[in-house]
Amino acid sequence: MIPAQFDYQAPATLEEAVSLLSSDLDGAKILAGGHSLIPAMKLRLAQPQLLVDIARIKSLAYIREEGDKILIGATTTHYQLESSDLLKQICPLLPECAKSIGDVQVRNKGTIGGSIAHSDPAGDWPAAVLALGAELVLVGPNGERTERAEDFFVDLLTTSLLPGEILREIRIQKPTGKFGQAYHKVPHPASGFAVVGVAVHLVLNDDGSCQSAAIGVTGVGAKAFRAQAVESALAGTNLDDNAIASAVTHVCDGIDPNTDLYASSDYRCHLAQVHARRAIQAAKANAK
Amino acid sequence: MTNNYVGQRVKRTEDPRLIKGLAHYVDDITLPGTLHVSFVRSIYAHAKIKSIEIEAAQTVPGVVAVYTGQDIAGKIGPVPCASALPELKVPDHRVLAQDKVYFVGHPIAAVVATDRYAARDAIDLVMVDYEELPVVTDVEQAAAGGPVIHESFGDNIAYKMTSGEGDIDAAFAAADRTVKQRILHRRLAPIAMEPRGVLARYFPGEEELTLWSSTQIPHLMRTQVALMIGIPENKLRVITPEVGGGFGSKLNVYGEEALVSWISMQLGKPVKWIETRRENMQATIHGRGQVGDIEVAFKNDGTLLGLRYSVFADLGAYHQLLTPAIPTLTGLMLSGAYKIPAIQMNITGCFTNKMATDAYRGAGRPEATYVVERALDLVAADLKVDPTEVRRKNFPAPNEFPFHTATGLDYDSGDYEAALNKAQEIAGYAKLREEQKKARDEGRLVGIGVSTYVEICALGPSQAMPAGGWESATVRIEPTGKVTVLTGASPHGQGQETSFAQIVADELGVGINDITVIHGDTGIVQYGIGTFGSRATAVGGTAVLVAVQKLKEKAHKIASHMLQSDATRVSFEGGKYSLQKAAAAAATTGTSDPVVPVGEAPAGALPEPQTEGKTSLSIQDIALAAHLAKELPPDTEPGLSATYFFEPKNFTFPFGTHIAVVEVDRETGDIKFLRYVAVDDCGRVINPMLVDGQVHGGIVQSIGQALYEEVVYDEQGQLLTGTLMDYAVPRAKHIPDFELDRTETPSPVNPLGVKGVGEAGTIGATPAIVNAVVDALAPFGVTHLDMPIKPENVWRIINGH
Amino acid sequence: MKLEGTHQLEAPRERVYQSLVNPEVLQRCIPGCEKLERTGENTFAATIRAGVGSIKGVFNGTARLEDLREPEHLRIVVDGKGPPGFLKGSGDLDLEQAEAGTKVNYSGDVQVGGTIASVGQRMIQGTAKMMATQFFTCLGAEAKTEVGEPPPKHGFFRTALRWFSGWLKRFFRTH
Amino acid sequence: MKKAINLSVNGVSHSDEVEPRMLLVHYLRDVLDLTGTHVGCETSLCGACTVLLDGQAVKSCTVFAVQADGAAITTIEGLAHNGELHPVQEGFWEKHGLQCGYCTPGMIVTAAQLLDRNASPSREEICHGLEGNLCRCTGYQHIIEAVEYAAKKAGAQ
Repeated sequence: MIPAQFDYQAPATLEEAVSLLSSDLDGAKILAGGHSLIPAMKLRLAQPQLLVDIARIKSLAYIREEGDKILIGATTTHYQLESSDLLKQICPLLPECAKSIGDVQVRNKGTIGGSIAHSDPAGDWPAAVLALGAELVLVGPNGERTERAEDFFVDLLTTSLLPGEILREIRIQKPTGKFGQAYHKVPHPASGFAVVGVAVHLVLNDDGSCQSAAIGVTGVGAKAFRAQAVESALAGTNLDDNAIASAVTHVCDGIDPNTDLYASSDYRCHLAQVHARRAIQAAKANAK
Repeated sequence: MTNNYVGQRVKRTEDPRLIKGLAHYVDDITLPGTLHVSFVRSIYAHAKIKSIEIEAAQTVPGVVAVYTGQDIAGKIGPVPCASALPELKVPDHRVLAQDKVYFVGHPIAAVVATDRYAARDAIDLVMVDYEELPVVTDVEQAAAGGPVIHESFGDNIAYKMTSGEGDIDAAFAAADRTVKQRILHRRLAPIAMEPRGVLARYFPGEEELTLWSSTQIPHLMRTQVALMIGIPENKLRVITPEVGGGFGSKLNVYGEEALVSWISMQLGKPVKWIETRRENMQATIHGRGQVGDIEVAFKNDGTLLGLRYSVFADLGAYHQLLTPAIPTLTGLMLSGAYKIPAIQMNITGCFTNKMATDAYRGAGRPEATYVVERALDLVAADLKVDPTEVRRKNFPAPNEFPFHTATGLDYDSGDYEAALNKAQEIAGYAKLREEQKKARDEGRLVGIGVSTYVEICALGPSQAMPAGGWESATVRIEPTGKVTVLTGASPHGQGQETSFAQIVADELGVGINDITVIHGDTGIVQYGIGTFGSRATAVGGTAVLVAVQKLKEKAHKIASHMLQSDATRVSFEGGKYSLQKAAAAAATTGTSDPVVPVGEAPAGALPEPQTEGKTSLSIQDIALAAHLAKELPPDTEPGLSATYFFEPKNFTFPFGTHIAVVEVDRETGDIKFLRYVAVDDCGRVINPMLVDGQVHGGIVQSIGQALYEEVVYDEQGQLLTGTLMDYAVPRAKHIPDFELDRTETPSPVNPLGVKGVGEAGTIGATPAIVNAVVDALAPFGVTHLDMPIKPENVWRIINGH
Repeated sequence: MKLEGTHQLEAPRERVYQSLVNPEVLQRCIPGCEKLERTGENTFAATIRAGVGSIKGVFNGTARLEDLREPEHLRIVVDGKGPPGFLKGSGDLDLEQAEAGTKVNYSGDVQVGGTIASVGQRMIQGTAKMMATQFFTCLGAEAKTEVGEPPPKHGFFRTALRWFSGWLKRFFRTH
Repeated sequence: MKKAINLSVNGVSHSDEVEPRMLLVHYLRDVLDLTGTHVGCETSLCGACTVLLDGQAVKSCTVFAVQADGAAITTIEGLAHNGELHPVQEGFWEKHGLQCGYCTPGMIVTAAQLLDRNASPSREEICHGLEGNLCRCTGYQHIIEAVEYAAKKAGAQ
């Protein structure tokens, strides 16, 4: 219940935060909403020496349109995303995913950047940002770089963030044309984490056939991943029930599914197939 | 007696402080200079302690002391077990591990510091060197001769017991048919939302110790802790402030309570320990933990002939207060709601390298009801009849009560069929069955589960209890007319501050807000037994009722004297003693308002009661007169107070019918409630709102047990469900909209006619839910599923894995 | 918890075997190994800072090599304890000559206790798998190095293995 | 190592020096003696410690006091106004939404925010909104009815 001692800094700017983080590459951690880090600290499984609180950098919390992009600041809370009228209009997958995270208290405090940077294998955001082909803007001592979400999630709790780097922004190509989205999740009855979570972004041709599909899956493997075999199996089909049912059989291709007390690997994979199918059907139904 | 309050939905008097956040639980009490304790606990399930290094911990700023098993050896007595069973093996379990640890969470050292942060820091620096020993976690392996946990016993079998009446072998020999099923009752964690907590303050001058503890049994705790630490019982005061739920987990005396008290005596300072949730999962008792075979012998027409249940009880590594007794309660209730001529229960109680099991809401009876109600469904399936039919066939009729069972009990009163009929009516049972058939034709998996339970409450006659089965009450009217009720029952959320006040208010004809119910303080309340076993109202409430009636007898005498009348000509109504009409006509009328109206207390001396020319006197007038003692009848003691210790002659036996309707998702195995109907009969109802609350809460704990909850240890005795991240307690989204109703069959056992309802939900609901899921999966040939029924298990069945 | 797997290493079996019994290589390749000192012929005292992401803890304990049958088999037995609990396990490694190098089949049993066992349920297996992968990836790189060459820099740690912060620190200091 | 914080709790300003690791719930309870906010787990799952931080329900066991520097906190003790119960408090009393009372402060604070955001929630919305709060006594039914009562009551005002 009680964390080990640490020092705390709340820089006013991102530059300051980067420099504080670089001052102790081993011991410093970024604190945003704290809803992944603080529980681990209370169990003393994480004992950082220094917390750099970026939640006070006001310019890091935003949701806005810029050109053909949607820009989301890293410290934007789940609730801000859940309740964003703009997003409900232009990219409803984000609010839908946000709504399924934890509980209202967690959503009020937890941030999208924190969740993505933590890369929990059962976190919800990784599935959504993968399905949306997001780009992640990372700031470090040597400046800024951009990483595709697909390259960002490396392994269990492991990302491509380099020491000293901070996730600053999530950039999403504004969906255009006829598209449909959905996020389906099986929450763990105790923790609320995704036993399986499937985020779907479909782009349809005028005739309703599938132009492209992007599917992010969380909870199943060591990290969230794109179900590419499903995506390619869907592309070009008319998205009828058979096409979807046959495509989703590939959802675990190349994945060694997790096992825990709640779900064995084969059941988990089965759930991923069922919920992938349901999410694709929902996305199709949502398409406009 | 007028019924202004009893039977009404009276809002709780305890609520204002609770909803404003102004109530005090143990951790809300802070005394100046309070020291905080943090425990070093074993990370091994079975190991010898080779050495403990405490030096580094002692250097942490703020650390005052570190105690290990050596420091308390010979100074604090063993953790008590109150269960007296023949030839029971009782391990010598000390408050800190002596030379070895035998479960994960076993306390090894206590660090005392000036604040909780320092205490927590220091425990990381206590280095324990262990030598691992072989571990046994499976109860059947433990029985069969796995590694021996307590060497001096030679094996892991704590006791064996056989109980029941009737010729069981003859019953099976005479049967047309039999069914048999192996049934698991997994371990559950009670999870009171407030973990345990203790604050102890020793007064060296007075040689007195005050112990604030979150417990269900303040007086029993005082007796036991006094014995453990060697303080005279009357120098130890146990105060139970608000208790944030117990469910049996606080019906116990734990090592921490004695140790923290002892530390306070050593250091002469207030000492506090508040359990963390992880400690609560590891080292607060678990419930259930049985595996056994149920066998039923019956005739082709469904008549039950005999029932045998042979069970291995997983007691854990040592005994807490009632550990070995819990499975024996299972044996008591194996007759369920049915006439079964022969019953046999065989228990093998075994030690395992896990935390002790003990009373968790229902305490042994849910296991009984579950196996009986599952067995009745197996019988119905075997005979291919509706599950309600075989139940109806075997109910004792209302005129057969008191009904003697082959488990040796005498059920007090009941009309089991009435409850079943009512529940079926509310549920629209026949129509439900039709809808189910239609759903099945459409490929949907809908199941209907019925449970017609009986439970044993109001524990109980002292003959049947290890430490007294009575309850005490004092009712006192203060000089200002306020009514004080002292009860030995120590409610913790059940609402007896309100329901006891309802009883007293009606008896005395006063407003409920003029009554204060005091409980949970051994310095104020005469000895009491506590709140558990659905006993507080049936036993404690009866004590209150009889005490107030005794008080009224005395008041009547005083009133008659003051009204200068023969007692037979004075009657009591609406809070007033009045001369009966004929007598009253002869006298002039006077005011009979309370002497000291609420909120208008006069400064200075109390007013003298004015009786001159009055034809009636309020109970408050009498109280004041009794206090001033100037106008009392001869040989009357001053004061207006009465105490009663109620010893029930029997248990009470509430019953009811629960019907669950579920639908199973064919693809994922998810289980969804479509309906939930419960008709409970808990005898006479004091406050229907409180009764509904008890039933709701009980059913939801059943939903937890049936579908989600399970304490899991791995083969090495590591607790895998160590937090609420992995141990799933039901949330609001997991529950159906409950449809409750009641029948009301008063109990003849107590004058209130109440039976008890604290555990009904956890007892009646679990089999209804499981029966419903089994019914939903009947098309797959399923006749039994063990709890918790997780979606994966269902999916495997549907998919033939 | 059972752990099983196969890793394909691009190095001759003999070299893989030699790397496996070389404490310097082991120290570099055991994820989070900060210290590995020989205390007997085939026993070592080890300090391992194990974990993933921000979740980590220090374990002190021993490592032992057993059942050495060069070049085809050995068993590694580890036992460590620290504030987050304990971990112990043993793994049998079978080395097979394969076309492109060596195929290592491993099969072991890992036990964890204490906090990590009671709160880490959903991640323990993933962590173990990840650490095994990391170990064998490193071992492959080590075994490929010619005798006399400096040890490989494990540049891929920048991404795949950056969670091993003690290692990272050294990495960044030496570059 | 201690940090200075300034914050307002239930309308009262406080300035203190705290260790960075001090949890907000411990600051409220141990420093300010506002013990209505409870601790029921250590993994941010039970919601007993819920308070409003700048109007938003948060679990005060998963917020460091230093993070609340400059914030306005409302705890259960600050929910009633001028001695008048908040409609949710009233609902819990009327509908028997509590038994042992331990989860109640967190439950009430969460429900208060729920009604702030959605004046007339459906049963499903109430259950979703209370997902972060565990109660082991009531079985939730009366809690849901309490929130419905409060919604109706607040709507009528």
